[in-house]
Amino acid sequence: MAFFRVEELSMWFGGLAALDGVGFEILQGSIFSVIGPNGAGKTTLFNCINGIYKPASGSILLNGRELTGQKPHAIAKLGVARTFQNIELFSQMTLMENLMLGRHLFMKTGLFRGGFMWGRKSFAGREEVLHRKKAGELIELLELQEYRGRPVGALPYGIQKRVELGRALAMEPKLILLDEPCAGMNAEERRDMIMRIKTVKEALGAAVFLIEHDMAIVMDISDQVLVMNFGKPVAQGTPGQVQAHPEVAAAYLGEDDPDECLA
Amino acid sequence: MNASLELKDVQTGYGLIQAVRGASFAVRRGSVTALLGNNGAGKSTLLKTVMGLIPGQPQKGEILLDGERINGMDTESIVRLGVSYVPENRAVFHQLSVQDNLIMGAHVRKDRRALKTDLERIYEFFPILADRVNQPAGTLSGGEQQMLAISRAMMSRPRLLLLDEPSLGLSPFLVRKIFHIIRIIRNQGVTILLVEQNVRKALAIADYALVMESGRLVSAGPSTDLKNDPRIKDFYLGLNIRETQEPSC
Amino acid sequence: MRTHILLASFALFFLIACMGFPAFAEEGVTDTEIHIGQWGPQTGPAAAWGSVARGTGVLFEMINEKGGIHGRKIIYHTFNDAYNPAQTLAGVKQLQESVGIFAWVGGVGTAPGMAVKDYLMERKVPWISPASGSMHWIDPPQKYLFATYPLYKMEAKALCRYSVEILGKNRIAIAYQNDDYGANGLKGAKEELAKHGLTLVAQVPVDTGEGDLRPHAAKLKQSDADTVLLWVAPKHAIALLGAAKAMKYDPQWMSTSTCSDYPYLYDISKGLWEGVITTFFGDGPDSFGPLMREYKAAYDKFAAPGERWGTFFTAGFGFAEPLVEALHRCGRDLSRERLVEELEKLQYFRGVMGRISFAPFDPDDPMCRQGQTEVFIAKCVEDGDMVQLTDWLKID
Amino acid sequence: MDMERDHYEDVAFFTSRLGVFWFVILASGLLLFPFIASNYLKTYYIYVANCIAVNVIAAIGLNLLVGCTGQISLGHAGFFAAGAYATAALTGKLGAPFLPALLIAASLSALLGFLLGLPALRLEGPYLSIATLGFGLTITQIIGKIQYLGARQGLHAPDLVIGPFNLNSDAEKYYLFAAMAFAACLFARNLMKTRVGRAFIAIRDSDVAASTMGVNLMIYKTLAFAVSAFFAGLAGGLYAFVLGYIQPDTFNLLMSIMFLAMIVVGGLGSISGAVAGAVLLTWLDLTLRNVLDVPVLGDWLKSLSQSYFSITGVSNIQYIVFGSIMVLIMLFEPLGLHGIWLRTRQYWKARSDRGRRG
Amino acid sequence: MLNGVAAGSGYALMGIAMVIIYKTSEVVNFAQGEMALASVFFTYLILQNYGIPFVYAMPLAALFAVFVGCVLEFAVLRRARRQTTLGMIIVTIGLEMILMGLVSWKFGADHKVMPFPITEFDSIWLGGFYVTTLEAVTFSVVWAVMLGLFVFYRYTRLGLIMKATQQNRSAAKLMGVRTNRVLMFTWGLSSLVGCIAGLLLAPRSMEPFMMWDPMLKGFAGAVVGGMTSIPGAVFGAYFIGVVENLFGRYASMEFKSAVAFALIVIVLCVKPSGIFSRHYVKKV
Repeated sequence: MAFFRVEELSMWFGGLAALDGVGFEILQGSIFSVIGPNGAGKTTLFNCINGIYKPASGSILLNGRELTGQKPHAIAKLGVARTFQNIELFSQMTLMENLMLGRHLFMKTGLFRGGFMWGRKSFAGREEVLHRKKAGELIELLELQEYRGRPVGALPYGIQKRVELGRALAMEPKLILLDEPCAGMNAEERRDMIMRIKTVKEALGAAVFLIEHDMAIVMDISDQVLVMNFGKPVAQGTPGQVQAHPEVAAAYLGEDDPDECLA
Repeated sequence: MNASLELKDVQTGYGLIQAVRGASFAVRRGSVTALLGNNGAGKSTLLKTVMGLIPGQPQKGEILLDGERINGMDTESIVRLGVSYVPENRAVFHQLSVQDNLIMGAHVRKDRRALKTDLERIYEFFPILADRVNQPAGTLSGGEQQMLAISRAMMSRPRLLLLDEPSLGLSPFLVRKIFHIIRIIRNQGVTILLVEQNVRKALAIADYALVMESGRLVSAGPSTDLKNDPRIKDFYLGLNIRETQEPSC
Repeated sequence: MRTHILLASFALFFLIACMGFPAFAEEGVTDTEIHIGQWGPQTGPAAAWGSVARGTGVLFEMINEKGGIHGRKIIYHTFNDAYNPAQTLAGVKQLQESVGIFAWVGGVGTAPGMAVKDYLMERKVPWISPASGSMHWIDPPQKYLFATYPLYKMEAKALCRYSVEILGKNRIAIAYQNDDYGANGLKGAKEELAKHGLTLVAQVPVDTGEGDLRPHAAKLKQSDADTVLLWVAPKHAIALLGAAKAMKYDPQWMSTSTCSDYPYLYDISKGLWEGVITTFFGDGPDSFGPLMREYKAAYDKFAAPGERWGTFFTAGFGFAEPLVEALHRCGRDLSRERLVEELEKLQYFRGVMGRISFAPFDPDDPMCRQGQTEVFIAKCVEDGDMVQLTDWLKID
Repeated sequence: MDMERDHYEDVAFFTSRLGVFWFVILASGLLLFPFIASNYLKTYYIYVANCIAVNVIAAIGLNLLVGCTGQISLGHAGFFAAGAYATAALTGKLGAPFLPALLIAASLSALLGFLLGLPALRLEGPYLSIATLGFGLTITQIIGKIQYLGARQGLHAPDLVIGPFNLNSDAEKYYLFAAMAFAACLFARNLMKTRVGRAFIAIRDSDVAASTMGVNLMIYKTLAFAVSAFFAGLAGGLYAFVLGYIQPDTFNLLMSIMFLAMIVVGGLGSISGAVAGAVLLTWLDLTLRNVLDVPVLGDWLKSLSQSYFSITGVSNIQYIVFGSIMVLIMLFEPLGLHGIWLRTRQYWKARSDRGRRG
Repeated sequence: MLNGVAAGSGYALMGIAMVIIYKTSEVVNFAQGEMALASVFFTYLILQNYGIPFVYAMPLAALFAVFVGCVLEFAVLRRARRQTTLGMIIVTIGLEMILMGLVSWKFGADHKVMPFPITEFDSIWLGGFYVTTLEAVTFSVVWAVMLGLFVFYRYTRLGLIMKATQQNRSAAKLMGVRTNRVLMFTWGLSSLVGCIAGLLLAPRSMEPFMMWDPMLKGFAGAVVGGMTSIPGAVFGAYFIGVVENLFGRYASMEFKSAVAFALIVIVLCVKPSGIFSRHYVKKV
């Protein structure tokens, strides 16, 4: 069942088409990857989905609800979480606090109940404990226990990536957008990360929407792959179908060029 | 000494990312060397490290330009030694006219008189730029900006030219044109280090090729050798080892 | 844990060890010393008035050189409050409580003074001559607060009366600073003119932080006033004069004692001040009274290099005169109650200021604590010299 | 181990017995301060403590906005003034009881903060700074025009009466002010440990990420302004009673700058830093009045002034000192006193660890 | 109206000075006024105490102004370059206090008279208004400075380099431009413009606080103009001068100063980054 649909999505940056008629569907609980060379519009696509950019035309539907035109926080409330290409963690907060922001939507403590938190029996105290427990479970799932109370800004890169994943998961999303979760990692770290993505996906039952450059990974774990170039969809299908698609090779390796060969 | 640029076990960290984990290679004088690899493999970081654009880097290793150590020098001084760099985003001065951009390119040169002839040569070469001499560079199309960036880099008459993904985001027609230009520059005797994603084009033009993965050099050699290496294609398309069709030529 | 307890007990021990039991006779007086205090802005936009406090200091040095008052030297404490009431109160409390000030003198500014008034009055600390002509000092009258600075209101009345009765002007306008100073001037001018059946033809408020006074000048010109009262700070006064001059508008300018430093104003207005009529609350610095000459000698001897001999500086002498006189009259037997008694007995005391008289304390009569009620009017002539136009005028 | 972890300890006030111990020491020190001051020091210090308490509240409030949420305000003296005037007018002119008046005044300030927060949503950097600066300048102008509030002549605050108690002396006021400042610290600390505070910091660290976490930027940014203004209003209300007399010119741009300097010197984003900064700068501000009275330095400055500068302007050294502190802190320790404290603690920890191992 | 233009001229120069710095380094320079103050008092010093003739004093003042700007950039701003916007504001406010303190320490709080050959008292009748020589000179200086800067940026090599550095500092580095020196020079240039403003304001009133008002209004004008455009800053400054004067004349003199700032809040609500700047989408 396609619970997430993008239809004819287009967006321009000063006359340059960043997205041009992109459309696809994501099935519940599946892993969907989008690949393409630099500047193909993948991150722009993410930004449109979670409301940071406003697309020029087209629609984005989550369970039949229109996402375009909504503010990011409203889209988050509908169950879309994401990570960023260049880690956007709240660097001066501890790991736990970062995850607690993921729980922001589920909490009710406001200004007064928070400011006048009086002991563990108070509303704020109870709520804090409850959600910290939930976040604690995630910490365990991601094996981050030893960094629990440390400010994330000073953690190693790979750990930060994992924290960001955890933060997105803390939102209990229906759809999770992962923008290059393995960027800048070595092969071992990548494998590790992919394993975790798989586990949490299965544990939480969310659909994963992935941007990744490591083809081996993409082809390995994706259910569906979308290839983009110049903001346009080039091909879509299972990893096998995509690999066989001639235009994909052209997008990546450059097209064959007779006069080049003569040189 | 035949190497224009030589790197010895260069390591660069970028904030928290260890982007280059030890690269050693040499770029031969007068050659075109292509640096290939996936996104995030560390190619651009490597170029930036050479240019001294990342403060405090490289952490380790040596960068030699014609045998002289240049690591730790600031970008301006490296440029003054005759290295030009065209960054990925082209970095043209958007509000300056095309001509002013080119004049800026010749900033380090002392011979102001030859400037004029150089400008003329460039316009001869790129009639498109000649048509837009007084137009702000920001209004040029992507391909034109790339041409401008490359010709601006040429204005300083460099001995070494570093090109970071010149074909990025360009249509096939423009890509072909850009590579044509690179070839001409090479023929003028300029050493070129080229970072490229367009593997076939890059291999077609390069004398030597290097492949990076996760911050390490994984293979190096004459480009003709690499061209026939099936692993390259697998690498890019995530294929398992499988029979691949060779390019038709 | 153990180290912490150790540390804490050390701290406690230290506190106990610091105990001491100071004893007081009459606060601020010993056999050889009298402690007198004053505040004044030495920094910030009001710093130009800081010379008052320095002037008082020179007077005290002069007195001390002569052997002090009945064998006691005056120990003078001043501090910079930057015209910030919070700092004024802080400094006054600090000196009062650490040094023990016998009496306070002068003190520039209404707002700083208001912040400390209640504190000093509660403690029954005499305060003589706040350096501003506000009604706040005498209304309601306070037993220990003796004001000498003529009320701004009075000065306005004197000027208005002079211009209507002597100069025969009838189109009078005022440019006033929108604070206590300006408001009092405005009030006085209105009251006086009403007596003559006149009204102000223009009232132009000037903000204290204003930098550009051309529109104000234009407004005055528009009203076609033949006399303009300047109830503003010196810098605004000269700015207005300049702007008006540029507009070829040339009424009779009149101003307050605040702007009576003729040589200075003549200088910074580049001569425009010539012809301006102002009130004076004391002899001009360059008058030839014997007392003033004595002060000048003290200035030459004690003042810091770079100090300017001007009206505010001499006002610092003048404000302290009644205090010094009363101290002399007290003799060796000095207490605050004695001081107040002696001050109340002052009748037509004349130093370099106008004549000063106080009366026994009467809660219903504000004027019992307004020492000086007279001013004279003078005109600035060439080179900033002064020509006295009237004798001392007593204004009610 | 983590299974048994009681997550409350993350937000609990005391995490160890040591904390309780030091808290008791601190609290009893604060409680005993007036006795100590009046018997062994000078009662003047109680007044200083009151000034500090006021500034602590204002600094904490400003820190919530600037340090935690990352917005700039150069107009906090405006909120401060609004609180001071509203409290003084409500108690003095309308005879309202003190505490409700204070709360109403602070809420009024908060409302102003909310209103200023609305345009501030779309502004950043220099634009926000000039807008807040303009607000601060405008509000005192407006107050100076209102006859009911004493206009430029200023306004008297009545006696401070709470129920049956008439808090006349500084020592009596001290208990109220210190309690208020303490409550303000506690409130701010709790706030920062819970949901709203986390959202503030998230906005500062990465507003894009915060919004994708479901943080409504509009609500939280204006909320930060309102909370911050509330604190400033509260502090202003107390300030009116510290002085007993308020006047519009007191609440000038310099005051806003001083608040800003306090949190910068103390450490942006840290509550203890704001407290430390407020204490240090208030004290310096009150002490540097007479720089020439400082023992050795004073004489040296005097001779320096005589030969190169002017003795009449020597008091301006306090500007130079303040300016230098601000510049040096930003250059060498952007985290301020808080940063220095963290560094020392780390150093000692490392040392004692090494000692234990060695 | 004309009064507003006259007042706006002073603001305009300060606005230009602030824009020059902001454009290049994104620093809001709260010390601008006091940098000018220092130059003005330096001029006073050499004119008054050392008796240097006016013609020689002016170039010396200009040199001093450039020197002050360069020194501040080199000694402080360069070291603080990684700061946040707030940090930079704090640094420049700190510098402002230091400079103000130094000037007041040296010269005291009294007003001074700048021996200036142009008087503010002579005026010419101009269609219903008097315009003083000083106002006329100031007005023309604003245009001369604007024109000068235009020519400088448009036709000189250094101007080109500065423009390039403003637009893209790292690209300029790649051209071999010593951007640090360019930045230093930018501060010098800005200080020079500020110094001109100060010298033209000094005949009317010269004391340590003389630059506060023009600096804030100039800053406000620059913000209205978008903070990055020199003509914008000039326009903004005149706009503020005219508005506050019209308001003072026809509505209330008491709120004359406040109205300028109230207006800015409104302008910024409508156009968050000023009238003359283009709004661009921030990239994630």
